[in-house]
Formats: sequence, C-alpha cells, structure tokens
Amino acid sequence: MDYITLIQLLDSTVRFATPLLLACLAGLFSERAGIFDIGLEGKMLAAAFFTAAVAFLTGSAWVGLLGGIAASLVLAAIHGVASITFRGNQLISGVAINLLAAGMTVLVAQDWFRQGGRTPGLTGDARFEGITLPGAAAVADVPVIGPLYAELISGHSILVYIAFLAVPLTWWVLFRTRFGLRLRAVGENPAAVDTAGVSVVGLRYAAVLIAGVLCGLAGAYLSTALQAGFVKDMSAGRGFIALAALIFAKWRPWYALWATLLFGLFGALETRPDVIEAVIGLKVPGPLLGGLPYVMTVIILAGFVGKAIPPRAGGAPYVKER
Amino acid sequence: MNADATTGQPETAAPAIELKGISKSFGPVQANKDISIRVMPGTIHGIIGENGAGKSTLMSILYGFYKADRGEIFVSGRKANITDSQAAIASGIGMVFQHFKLVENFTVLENIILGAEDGRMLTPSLAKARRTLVDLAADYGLNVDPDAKIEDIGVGMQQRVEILKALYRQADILILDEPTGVLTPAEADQLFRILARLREEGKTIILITHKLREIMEITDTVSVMRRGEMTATVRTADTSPAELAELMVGRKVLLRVDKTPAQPGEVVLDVQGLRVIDSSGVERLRGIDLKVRAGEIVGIAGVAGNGQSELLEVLGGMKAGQGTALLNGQPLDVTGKKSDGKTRRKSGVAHVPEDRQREGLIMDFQAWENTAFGYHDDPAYNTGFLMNNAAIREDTARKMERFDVRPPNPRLAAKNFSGGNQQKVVLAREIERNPDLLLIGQPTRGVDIGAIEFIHEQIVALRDQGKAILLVSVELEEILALSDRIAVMFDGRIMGERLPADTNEKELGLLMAGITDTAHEHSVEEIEANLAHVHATDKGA
Amino acid sequence: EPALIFDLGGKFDKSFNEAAFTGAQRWAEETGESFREIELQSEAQREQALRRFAEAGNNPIVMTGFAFGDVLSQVAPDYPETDFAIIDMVVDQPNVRSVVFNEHEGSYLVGMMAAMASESGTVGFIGGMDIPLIRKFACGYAQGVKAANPDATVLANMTGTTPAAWNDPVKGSELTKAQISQGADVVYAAAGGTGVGVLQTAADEDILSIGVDSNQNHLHPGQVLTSMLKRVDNAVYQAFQDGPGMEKGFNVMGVGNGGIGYAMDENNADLVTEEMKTAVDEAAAKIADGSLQVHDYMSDDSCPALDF
Amino acid sequence: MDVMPKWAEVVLVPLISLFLAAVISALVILAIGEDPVAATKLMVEGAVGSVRGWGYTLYYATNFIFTGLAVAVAFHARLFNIGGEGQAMLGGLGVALALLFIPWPHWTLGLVAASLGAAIFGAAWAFIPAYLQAKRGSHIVITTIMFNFIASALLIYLLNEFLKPVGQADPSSARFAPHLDLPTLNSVLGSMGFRASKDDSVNVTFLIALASAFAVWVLMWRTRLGYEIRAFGHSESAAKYAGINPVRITVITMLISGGLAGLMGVNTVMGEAEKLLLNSTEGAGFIGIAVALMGRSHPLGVVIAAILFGFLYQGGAELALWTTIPRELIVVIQALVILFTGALDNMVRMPLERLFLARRLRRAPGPDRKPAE
Ligand SMILES: Nc1ncnc2c1ncn2[C@@H]1O[C@H](COP(=O)(O)OP(=O)(O)OP(=O)(O)O)[C@@H](O)[C@H]1O
Ligand SMILES: Nc1ncnc2c1ncn2[C@@H]1O[C@H](COP(=O)(O)OP(=O)(O)OP(=O)(O)O)[C@@H](O)[C@H]1O
Ligand SMILES: [Mg+2]
Ligand SMILES: [Mg+2]
Repeated sequence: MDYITLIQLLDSTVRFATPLLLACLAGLFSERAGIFDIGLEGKMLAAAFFTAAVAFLTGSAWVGLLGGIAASLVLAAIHGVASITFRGNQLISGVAINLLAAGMTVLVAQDWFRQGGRTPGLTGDARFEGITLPGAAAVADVPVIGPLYAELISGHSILVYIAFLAVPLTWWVLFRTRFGLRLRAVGENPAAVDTAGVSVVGLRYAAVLIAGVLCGLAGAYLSTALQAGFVKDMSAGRGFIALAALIFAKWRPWYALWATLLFGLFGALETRPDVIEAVIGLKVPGPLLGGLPYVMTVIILAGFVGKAIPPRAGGAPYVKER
Repeated sequence: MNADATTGQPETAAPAIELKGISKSFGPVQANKDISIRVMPGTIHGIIGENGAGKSTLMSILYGFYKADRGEIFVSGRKANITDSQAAIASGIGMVFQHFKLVENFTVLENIILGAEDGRMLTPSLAKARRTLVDLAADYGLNVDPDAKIEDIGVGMQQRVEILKALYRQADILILDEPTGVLTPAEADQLFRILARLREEGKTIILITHKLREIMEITDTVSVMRRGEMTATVRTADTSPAELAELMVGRKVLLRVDKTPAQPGEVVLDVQGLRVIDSSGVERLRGIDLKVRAGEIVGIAGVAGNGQSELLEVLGGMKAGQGTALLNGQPLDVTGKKSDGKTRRKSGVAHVPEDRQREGLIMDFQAWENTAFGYHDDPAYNTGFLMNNAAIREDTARKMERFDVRPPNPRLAAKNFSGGNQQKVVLAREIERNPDLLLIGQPTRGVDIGAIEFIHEQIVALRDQGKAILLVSVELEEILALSDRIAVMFDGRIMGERLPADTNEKELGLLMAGITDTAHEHSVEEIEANLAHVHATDKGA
Repeated sequence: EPALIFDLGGKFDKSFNEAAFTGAQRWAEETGESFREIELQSEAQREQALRRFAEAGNNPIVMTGFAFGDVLSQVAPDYPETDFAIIDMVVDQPNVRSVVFNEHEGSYLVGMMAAMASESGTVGFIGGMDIPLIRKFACGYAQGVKAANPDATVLANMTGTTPAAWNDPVKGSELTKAQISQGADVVYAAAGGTGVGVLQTAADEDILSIGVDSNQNHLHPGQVLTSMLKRVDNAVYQAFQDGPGMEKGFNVMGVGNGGIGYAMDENNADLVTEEMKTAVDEAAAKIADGSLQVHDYMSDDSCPALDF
Repeated sequence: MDVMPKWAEVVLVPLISLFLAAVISALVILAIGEDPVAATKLMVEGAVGSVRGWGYTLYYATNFIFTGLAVAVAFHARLFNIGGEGQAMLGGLGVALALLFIPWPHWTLGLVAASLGAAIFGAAWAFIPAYLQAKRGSHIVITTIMFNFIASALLIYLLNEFLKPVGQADPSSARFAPHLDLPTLNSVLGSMGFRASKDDSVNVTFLIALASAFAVWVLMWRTRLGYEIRAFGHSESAAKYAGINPVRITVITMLISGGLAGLMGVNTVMGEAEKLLLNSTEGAGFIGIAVALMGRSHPLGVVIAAILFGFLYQGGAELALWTTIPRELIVVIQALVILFTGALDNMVRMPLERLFLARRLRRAPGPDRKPAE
C-alpha cells in the first residue's frame, strides 16, 4: 500500500468516523449523566431528514441544520420526559424513538415532497461543501506533508471540523467546568447531587438535550454534507455502531475519538478489498468482507479492552421515594 | 458529661430548629405522624428509635430531601420554606446521611465542592476549596487527603468528607444520621471530640443513633421516636439508658448479654497460614493461624478493612486464598478451585455475611425465596426437578415465627422489611440449619436495641448447643459481650488473642491500631499514623 | 381493477419497483382508471397479499421481484380465474405471465460505453446487496467493458449484506470515492437508493456515472453517461393494458425486443460520442440477432469476466 | 405494599396507555389527510375479524413470543441480549440444514429435527458473546450487536455459495420436501370441513411458542436453575455468597436465550416460507426487546405483548392492502404503542396511584393504619 492510498484510506476513515463520533459524543453526554440512549440512531435519522428538508425549502444548509437540530431535540425531549420525568425504562424509550423516527421521516417526507420518502436533491448553498483550508493548494506538492494536509486534513465539510473540535470541547466541559463535574456526578450518584442542592432533573435534561444537538449535527452531516438529500433509513445502523464505540471508549471523550476512528477505518477498509488483499495476502469473499469489521471489533473487545464499567447510576431512573 | 450545657442557654432564645406538625407518607406507609420538635442553638440533640421509626425520614425532610405532606419548619425562629436541599443549605443546615451521598470515583475535593463551586470553572473552585479544606482540617482535626478517591478510602474517612462537605457550605446546624454505625471506637471517640468542638463554636447538632451509650455521653437533650411518632423528648441528664430503651421499644430491654462460661470442646475449625491476595495484588491476609472449638465464640476485633471481611469470605467459600484449613479434621478447600458457598454449606458451615443487603439477601426476593437462598439444593426444598415452593414457604413461616420476624409474612419482599428484621431472616436461615461452624459478620450493624438483644441471645444459644462460632464485628462492645476468646486483626495479621475477662476496650483499641506494646501510653497521632497506612490500602468496607 | 404488488424495497426504491409504479401510473392516467397497490413489509405478506387481491376480484395481479416466484407457483393454481403477471421470475402456471429481463445484455452495452468513455482504463461497478441478480448486472457489465477494451480494469463492490445495503447512499459515496482513488472514472450503480449516493459523488468528483433501471440521466445532467434501461414500466403497463384474459407464458425482454436498452436524451447527448453509439448499436444488433451471446451469471453462478 | 389493586396494574394501566397511543396515532393519521376511524376499523377487522386475520396475527405473534422470551430470560440474569436477530437468523439456518439434507419421513420428525437445529444454532450464536462477557468482561450489548451483523454476512455467504440452487435468482435455499409442510390453522380447519383459506399463516409452531412460554415460566419460578438465574440477575455479589457460579449462569442463560430466539426460525423457515430466506427475521429480534420489556419479562406478559404486536403487524398489513396510507404509518403506530405502554407508563400509573391511594385512605381512615416495619 503506497502513501497516497493510505491518505485516501484515512480520508475515507474520517468521513465514516464523523457521524459516528458526533453520535458517540452525544451518547457520552447522555450516559455520563445516567441516561442510556439507544435512540441515537433515531435522532440522527430525524435530523438527517429535517436538515435536508429545511435546507431544500430555505436554500440554506445552515437554516437546515437548525431544523435538523430542532427535530433531534424534540426526540431528545421525548426521551427526557419518558426517562427522567416519568422514570420510564430508558431502553424502551430508545427503541420507541428509533421506530418513531424511522416511520415519521418517511411519512412526513411523503406528505411534503411526494418523492417516496426522500427529499429533493440539494444543490449549492443548501449543502455543506468541503472547505479548503488556507495554503492547501500551496503545499499540495510538498512530499509527505503536502498530501497529508491537502488531502486528509483540508477539504472536509465544516461539520467534520466541528466534530473533531467537539472532542476537546467535550473533555473540557466534562472535566474542567462546574457543569461537567455535576453532570458526571449525576451519572454516578444522583443522590449526591441532589443532597448537594443541585437539580438532578435539570442536569439530566441538559445532558439529554446536548445529546440531541450532537445527534442533530450527525444527521445533518449525513444528508447535507456527505449526501445531497435525505433517503429513508439513511442512518443505516450508525447509531448502534456509535453506541458500541461508546462502550469501547469506556465513556471517555478522547477514547471516543479513537474508537470511532477505528470503526471508521474498518468501514473504509471494507470499501477497499484490494488493500485488504494486499495487506493480508488473501482474497476475502465479498459477503465475508462485510462481516470483517464486526469480527475485528469482537476480537479487539475480547482481547484488548478490559471490562468497561458504565456510569454507576446509568439506566436507572432517580427515585427518591419508593 | 455535658448535660448541663443547655442550662447555660436562656430558654427564651429562639430554637435553632423547630418542626411543627410534620407528617409524611410514602404511599401507604406513614413514616412521620404529626411530629413536633425544638432544638436549641449550641446543643447536641439526640434522636433514637427502632429501625423504621422514621428518624431518617424526619431529618431528610428537614434537609429538604423529602417534602413533608404537612407541617412547618422554623429555622432560628423564622419560618423556612425548605423545598429542596438547596434551600436547606441556604438556611445553614447540613446533613450527613446514614448512607453516604458521595460520588465514589470522584476525589475528596471534587465531592466537597460539588454543588458549592465558585463560578463556572473548576480549577479556581478546586484551588479555593483546597485552601479552605486545610483551614477546616486544622480547626476541627478533620484530616483527609483531598486528592484521594472516595472508593479508595475507608468509611471513617468518607464520613469526614461528609462532615467537611457540610462545614464547607458553612452549616450552622449539622444533622448526623447514625454516624458511628461504621466507625471503630477510636474513630467514634474522635468524632465525638469533633462534635463537642463544633458545639463550642456555637453550632447545633442533631444526632441519630441506636447506641444509648453515645446518647448518654454526648447529647444535651434526646427525643425518642416510635412507629412514626415522637414519643418523648427529655433532657439527657434526667434520664437513663434503661428508660430510653423502654421508651423506644415499648417494653423492658436487657442491656447486657446473659451467658454462662463457655465449655469449649473439640477443635472444629483449624486454620493455618491463610493468605489472600486481591485482584490488584495487595495481600489482604498475611498468614492467619486460628482455631475455633465447639461450644465457643471466637470474636475477631479490628478496624474495618484489616482483613476480617476476607477471612470470613475465604472461609465462607466466596473468595480464593492459600493455606490450609481443617473442618472437624477434614481438609477444607480454601483455594476456591473445588468449592464455593454451596459446598461449604453442605459441609456444615453456615455464614451470616457482613453486608446483608448486598450479600445475604436478594432484596427483591420474597422472604421465603430468601430463606432458600444458598440452600435451594436442599432435598427438603425440592421434589425432583422442581422446587417445592409450598414447602419452602411453610418452613419460612416456621422460622419467621421462631425468630420473631415482623411482619411474619413469607411473601413480603426482603426490601420491605426493616434492617433488623432483614437480619433476623438471614440469621433464621443460617442458624436453623444447625451448622457445626457459624461464621457471622457484623450481626447487629444498624439493628435496633430490641433486635440486638434477640440476636445476641440466639448466638449464645447456638454456642450452648456446642457449635463453633466465629464472630467478626467492628463493635468492640459486642465483641466483649459475646466472645469467649478475642483475636484482634490488623493489616491482615492477628495481633494477639485475649480473654474478655483479662482485657479492656483500651488495650483492644491499641491492638486494633497495630500496637502490640499495649503497656505504654500512646498518642492519638501515633495511632492515627498507624491507621492511615491501613486506610490507604482499604477499598472501603 | 388490476393490482400491483411491490417487493420489500418499496415502490420508491429508485429502481425497478419505482419503474413498475411509473408504468402503472401511466396506464391509470391514459385510461382514467384506478389500480390497487401494496408495498410489502414482511415476507409473510407475499402470500397474503396475493390471496387477498385474488379473492377481492382484482384482475390481473402484477408483482415485481423474483422473491414472489415460489409463493406464486403455489397460489396461482388456487385462483384459476385470476391472471397473474410476475416480473423478474419464471413461474410455470397456465394463468401466469412471466416477464424476465436480460439485464446482462443491457449491462453489457453500458459496459462498452463505460470502457470507451473511460480515459484511465479503469471503470467501476457498485451493487446494492450481494445477491445473484446484482451479480448478473455486474457480470454483463464487465463483459461489455472487456469487449470494448480488453485491457480495462473493472472494479466491483457490493454495498453490504443486509437489506440496509439498498438504502445506504453514504456508503455508496464512499465506495465511489474508493473506486475513484483506484483510478475509476466511470461508475455503474445497481444499488437502489444507495445508487443515489453513487451518482451524487460521481457528479461531485467530476467523473461519469451510469444509472440503472429507469432513465436517471436527468439527476445530474451532463454527468450521467447513460442509464441501463429495464422497461419494467412497459411490462406493467402492458399487463394492465391487456387486462384479464391476457396472453400467458414467458416474456423474455431483452435488447432485441426493446425491453432492455440504454438511455439517450438531451442530458447525455454531449457525453456519448458517435463512435460509442455506433459500436454499441452494432453490439445491440448482434445481441438481437443472436450472433453475440452475453453470459448470464445466473445461468451457472459464474462469471468469465469478473470474480466475486 | 402495593398501592393499586393488581387488576389496575395489570389491566387498567396498559389499557389507558394503549388508548393514549391510539389517540396520538389518530392525530397522525388525520395530519396526513386520512380517516382514523376507518383506518382503525380496517385494522381491527383485518387482524381479528376473521380466521385469516387471526391466522396472521398469531403467526407474527409466534415470532415475537420466541424473541420476547429470549430477551426476557436474559433480562432475568441482567443480561441485555440485543442479539435475538442474529440468533434467530442462525436458528433459521439450523432449520434449513436439518431439513435439506436428511430425508425425514414425516413432518413430525422433521419438526423435532428442525426445532433442535434451530435451538442449537441459536444457542451456539449466543455462546461466544456469553462466554466473552463471563470470562473477559466484553460488554454483551456490543458483542451481540456485532454478532447480528456477522450473522447476516455469514448467512448471505452460505446462501450465495452453498445453499442456493444454481441458476436461481433468489438468494434462498431450495424448498423443503412438500410433506414437511407444517399443519396450519387453516389446513386443520379445512380438514375438519370448514371453509378456510389456504394461507400458510399460523402453524403448529404457535403451540411450541406457547409451550416455550410455559416452560420458561416453570424454569424461572419452579426450578433451581431459574432461581439461580434470577438471584444472579438481582445481585451478583449475593449470588457469589450463595455459591452460584457467575460464569456458568451467564453462559447457560444466554444459551437458553439464544435457543429460544433460534426457535423462531421454525416458524418462519419451516412454517411459512418452507425454505431458508435471506431476510426471514425482519427485525423480530428487536421487536422482541419491546415485547419483553412490555411484558415485564414475564412469560404471560410476553405472550400478551407478542399478540398485541402481531395485531399491529397484521392490522397494518390490511391497512396497506386497502388504503394508500404509507406502510411507515404502521411503524409510527408501533413506536407510539411502545412509547406509551413501555416508556411512559408511569405517566398513567402515577396519577392512578394517587387516585387509588386517596380512595383507600377515605375508606380506611383513622389510626389503624400501621407504618410498615
Ligand atoms: N486517548 C487519550 N488521548 C489523550 N489524552 C487522554 C486520552 N485519554 C485520556 N486522556 C487524558 O486523561 C485525562 C483524564 O481523562 P479521562 O477521560 O481518562 O477521565 P478520568 O478522570 O481518568 O476518569 P473518569 O472519567 O472515570 O473520571 C484527561 O486529561 C485527558 O486529556
Ligand atoms: N424512600 C422511601 N420510600 C418509601 N418508603 C420509605 C422510604 N424511606 C423510608 N421509608 C419507609 O418509612 C419508614 C421510616 O423509615 P426511616 O428510614 O425514616 O426509618 P429510620 O428510623 O431511619 O430507621 P433505621 O433505624 O433503620 O434507619 C419505614 O417504614 C421505611 O420503610
Ligand atoms: Mg435511618
Ligand atoms: Mg408456503
């Protein structure tokens, strides 16, 4: 495998990883606050649709993004009401949200656009185009660094940079701010937060809504940056992979980055059977190639990642009075 | 000793706390009924009552954790609208809960500032808290390592963190809910010194405890609760332990264990060179040699976390260790390879674990299911492939009757029994098996006086039937009252054995701190330094 | 009233279900009559839908997709009065019209065009879910490429192994980019909704793409080289038009009878050179008269021009 | 110490929740310009208004009973088995292998073999995640998700390369011998002289599903193993005290769970399609999660919840047949049912509890109420 191929592979890795990363960080906020979120998939899907729909109607990707985030927030709020206010089962709520998004997006799309559950194609400002970073063209011909900068680092959509910046930002918020301290505490021992005079409910809603915003970005990236419009079910299980990455990352922001990049790399490798063949010297039959990333994940989990301990109060509603 | 402190206070001063007509129900359970109480500033006010009497509930209401259904709260004469803990804190109230409210994987410092940070950024808040902590520690003798994680420090230390949390929030009124339940005598004494110091500073303290000795020792006034009601409030100086016990339980209570001298027989348990290394590589037991004979109670004293738990767990088949052990002359596997809790029980070892809620019981199971717990293979409980639930229920009803479990309903879930009655369910299960050897850890932790009396009687009765009993307790009083022989553990070793008649709390206390040279006087600092070493490796009780 | 049953992909699959829908609508518009339709949601509904429509007196009943074959061969004898038409599968029953398409022939033709339009000598194929039908497309395409340029390289990828592979345009895009980075400058998508991503990315990256089933040239004018036409719409239209009592038996739709072809319109007029057109038309003629045999993957589950 | 009478908990709460879900669904139907009353009538008639409707309702319910039980059994050991989908796929493979290569003389023998094949393959697919969880601490949620994907890849590989007859377009196996067709409700009614349709809908597998539900009940509440599973699920530390081996319980529970999920293959593969299809599970593994949660992990609850979902599936199919309502509407209705009955049930329960408590207090006033010990 030559250098250029490597760069291309990594470039593809970044694109695959971006929605996973955003969703993974969304899950991180929610679960660090003690609310399990298997509804990442649904929120992402809803955001993908509404971003594309609003972007089409207004002609602006940014306005679309707001629409997508709003849609994701509505689902997040439902999850909050069910699992925080009414202390419902967080897993059921997540399952319901995934189904709701899968059905609603197509239903609304059909009602609005009559194109069989998709949005019309987006062009121009209704899409997030790649950004060429300053100097990319100038250094492109410099050996080694040039392609790295011009091909791999430059040229992605703004949402990619937001996603990657969200990692240190998440770390900073969680570990360097008052809000982060309280948020982590509420996922470990809500009673400690409550008796310290801080609202458990308020914190958990905040976390769930932040998750909504991040899923909104993830969905928007799918339909307006990677694609030029919404297609039904286009989240294609990425929410679940993000969840796996979250556990893999042991609920930590930097690990989340590496975990999603790893899954992204698996995705990228799957599109390059030639590279796999060159590296392992064996042709893998197509269908099995599709299963390879998952097998690798299991092997890594079994071999290298120890027990992942979730936030202690995770999944359980905070009940003071039995 | 400070009973006359109240006399210094003019009765006309506004009470620090006044509760009027507080009532609270949890669904169908009425935990507090029309409770009124006054606590004068600068005093220590004790509250006693049986398990489930409603003490914690009342204090949680005062702290804004629960909302009362009815009633009013006055702080320093002014009506306070305490809707949540934030409001309570603002009114100068601090509370140390019976079950600590700490974030286990946070540091001490983080726990202290949680909810009381200065500004949005953590770093300046932490820096400020660190400075304040140094001052507080110096003022009250509350030394803690601000950077230790809660899960890595002992319960005594955790409690200090809770107190510091309240002081950091500038509480004038401090509520402590059963603070000594988890402490050694030395630690408890130290706590009381701190409380006395706080009182001198003019702070008001409300202390919930089951221990009459503590009430007599430190409080100025005391209130007694029974079944959700406040039955009496008296000045400590005007009452006696016996009177308080009677007020609490509603009948006369024997405050000492009545027992005849032991008649030790054959050696039942013979342990040689027992070692345990935990998962993080720390040696928890460093070669224990111990014999327990038929018809004797051997008490293991020690500060929590010095290997007593591990000793019980290895002998009970829950943990793997190295070394040899003989039960009635037959080898007992301690390596965990060939045996577990089940095989232990079959060979005649019964085990009342230290933590009944996490180990001894399944809280969501009904009483009868818990009676079968560990013995579910018993042929009497099974008919062929299926479990004979009716038989188990009958057996449970019998046992509940014998052990006076209240209410005697085999179909009630374990979580719906009070602590004392939960313990009786476990005891009934283990004792009624007629074991050769009974391992029993913290038999009366958090249990009220009435139940303690009963439990102690049962343990002695078992001994008198010629059974061997290995008792682990952090209550020195209990060890002294029950044991026929006392071994003191420190840092995974047995520091010495004593006969109860030949020793006293002071000598045992020194042994518990690892000081074998008990003839000399030792300073508090020396003892603390020794204990600190243990706490550093103790992962909590 | 005739009825139309769409396979699991749904009627808006940007592929043959959608083509079927187009045909049915054309019929409805022209005749002013209406038809029943159902989009299946589960395998068990196949049989149910067939029987329900038949019992309700709908006639003829048209269904799209090979997956109906088995069920129809069991159900059809129970309703001798009802006429059925199945697309993409052969069912040997007296009241069934079977319409199959020689997709490999059309794919062969667009493969030739791809090879001739390619400057790099590398062209790509992106399939949806890895099933024999899609391999048939890929195999025909590869043969066409090799026929026009024996030295050309054909890259072939399938999107996935679950039905999600039909609706994953994001992955379609990545596959396209991967093929581009391996030198491909023309890609052919036979992947349902995933193809949307393929065509989009090809347009974004300024290479040529080839659409499938219906005419997709208009999606990105000037950037879609052509589309492999599979006139499912005509087949459905014809069945509805013929109505009850239509002619039964096998209808093989191929290049010869206009059931299969490639799309030419104003959107791709500038992309297709005279030379290409001549070569392709020549091949089409040979296929039509039988002098050129394009190997059908499904006949023996193997492909001379491509490994899977 | 329950506040509400049992009937209110078991009947009233779910009914009110369902009603709320129905109201919101009706609003959605109105919003897309359709008639909710007509739609409801169509669904009810289509799902439970005829033998055929019942046939399909129960056919789908059969699938959901199996996957719901699978999830429920694992829940009792506090294991979250998201892998029902993959295990059911492998179960289907087991059925196909058992029926394709051995010439069973009669369907009864075939059924036994198919059931064994399904259960064994399903269990085997759950074994690795279980073992990794127990021994290596690999989170079972991720490993089972991964195994769903791997199952799908494996299945298509096997179908494409080995099981598909040459020249067949459909990536499915050959058809099983006709005499291995399972008796269906319709064929039984037909042979009894009733006029019945010929649908391959509910078949004897439904009885296996009911028997499995009963067996799970016996296992969980009447056997030592079930006792140990539940004890382990409630408290791992207590289980250790009692001498219950966590590795053994984790593995055995997941084997049972996987086996149950696998059994679903008998219904879809042997009962309905009569051959192995690529996509015969169709998400039933995931619906099983909702079914188990709604059924409170109790076999009876699972059966009832499964029938409810069967009703939604079949009613939805009918709706799609006779109206132009997009099929996604059914997905939305399912989502609302899960949301209201599963996640928002406290919204209904809390006010009801207050109501019942007030009534009780009014009926039994005075001091004879004792606080619980
Ligand atoms: N993969 C990584 N790359 C770079 N820095 C890392 C990485 N993982 C952790 N860190 C650093 O480690 C520090 C602690 O972060 P981490 O997420 O590990 O939380 P923690 O405080 O150790 O544990 P917990 O989350 O349980 O409180 C941070 O300063 C972070 O920058
Ligand atoms: N959060 C709660 N929900 C429901 N019931 C509760 C709750 N907390 C306490 N109770 C019930 O209220 C009653 C009083 O409990 P409380 O904890 O106040 O007793 P206590 O006097 O502190 O007992 P102990 O000495 O065991 O700590 C008991 O019957 C208890 O079961
Ligand atoms: Mg209490
Ligand atoms: Mg059939």
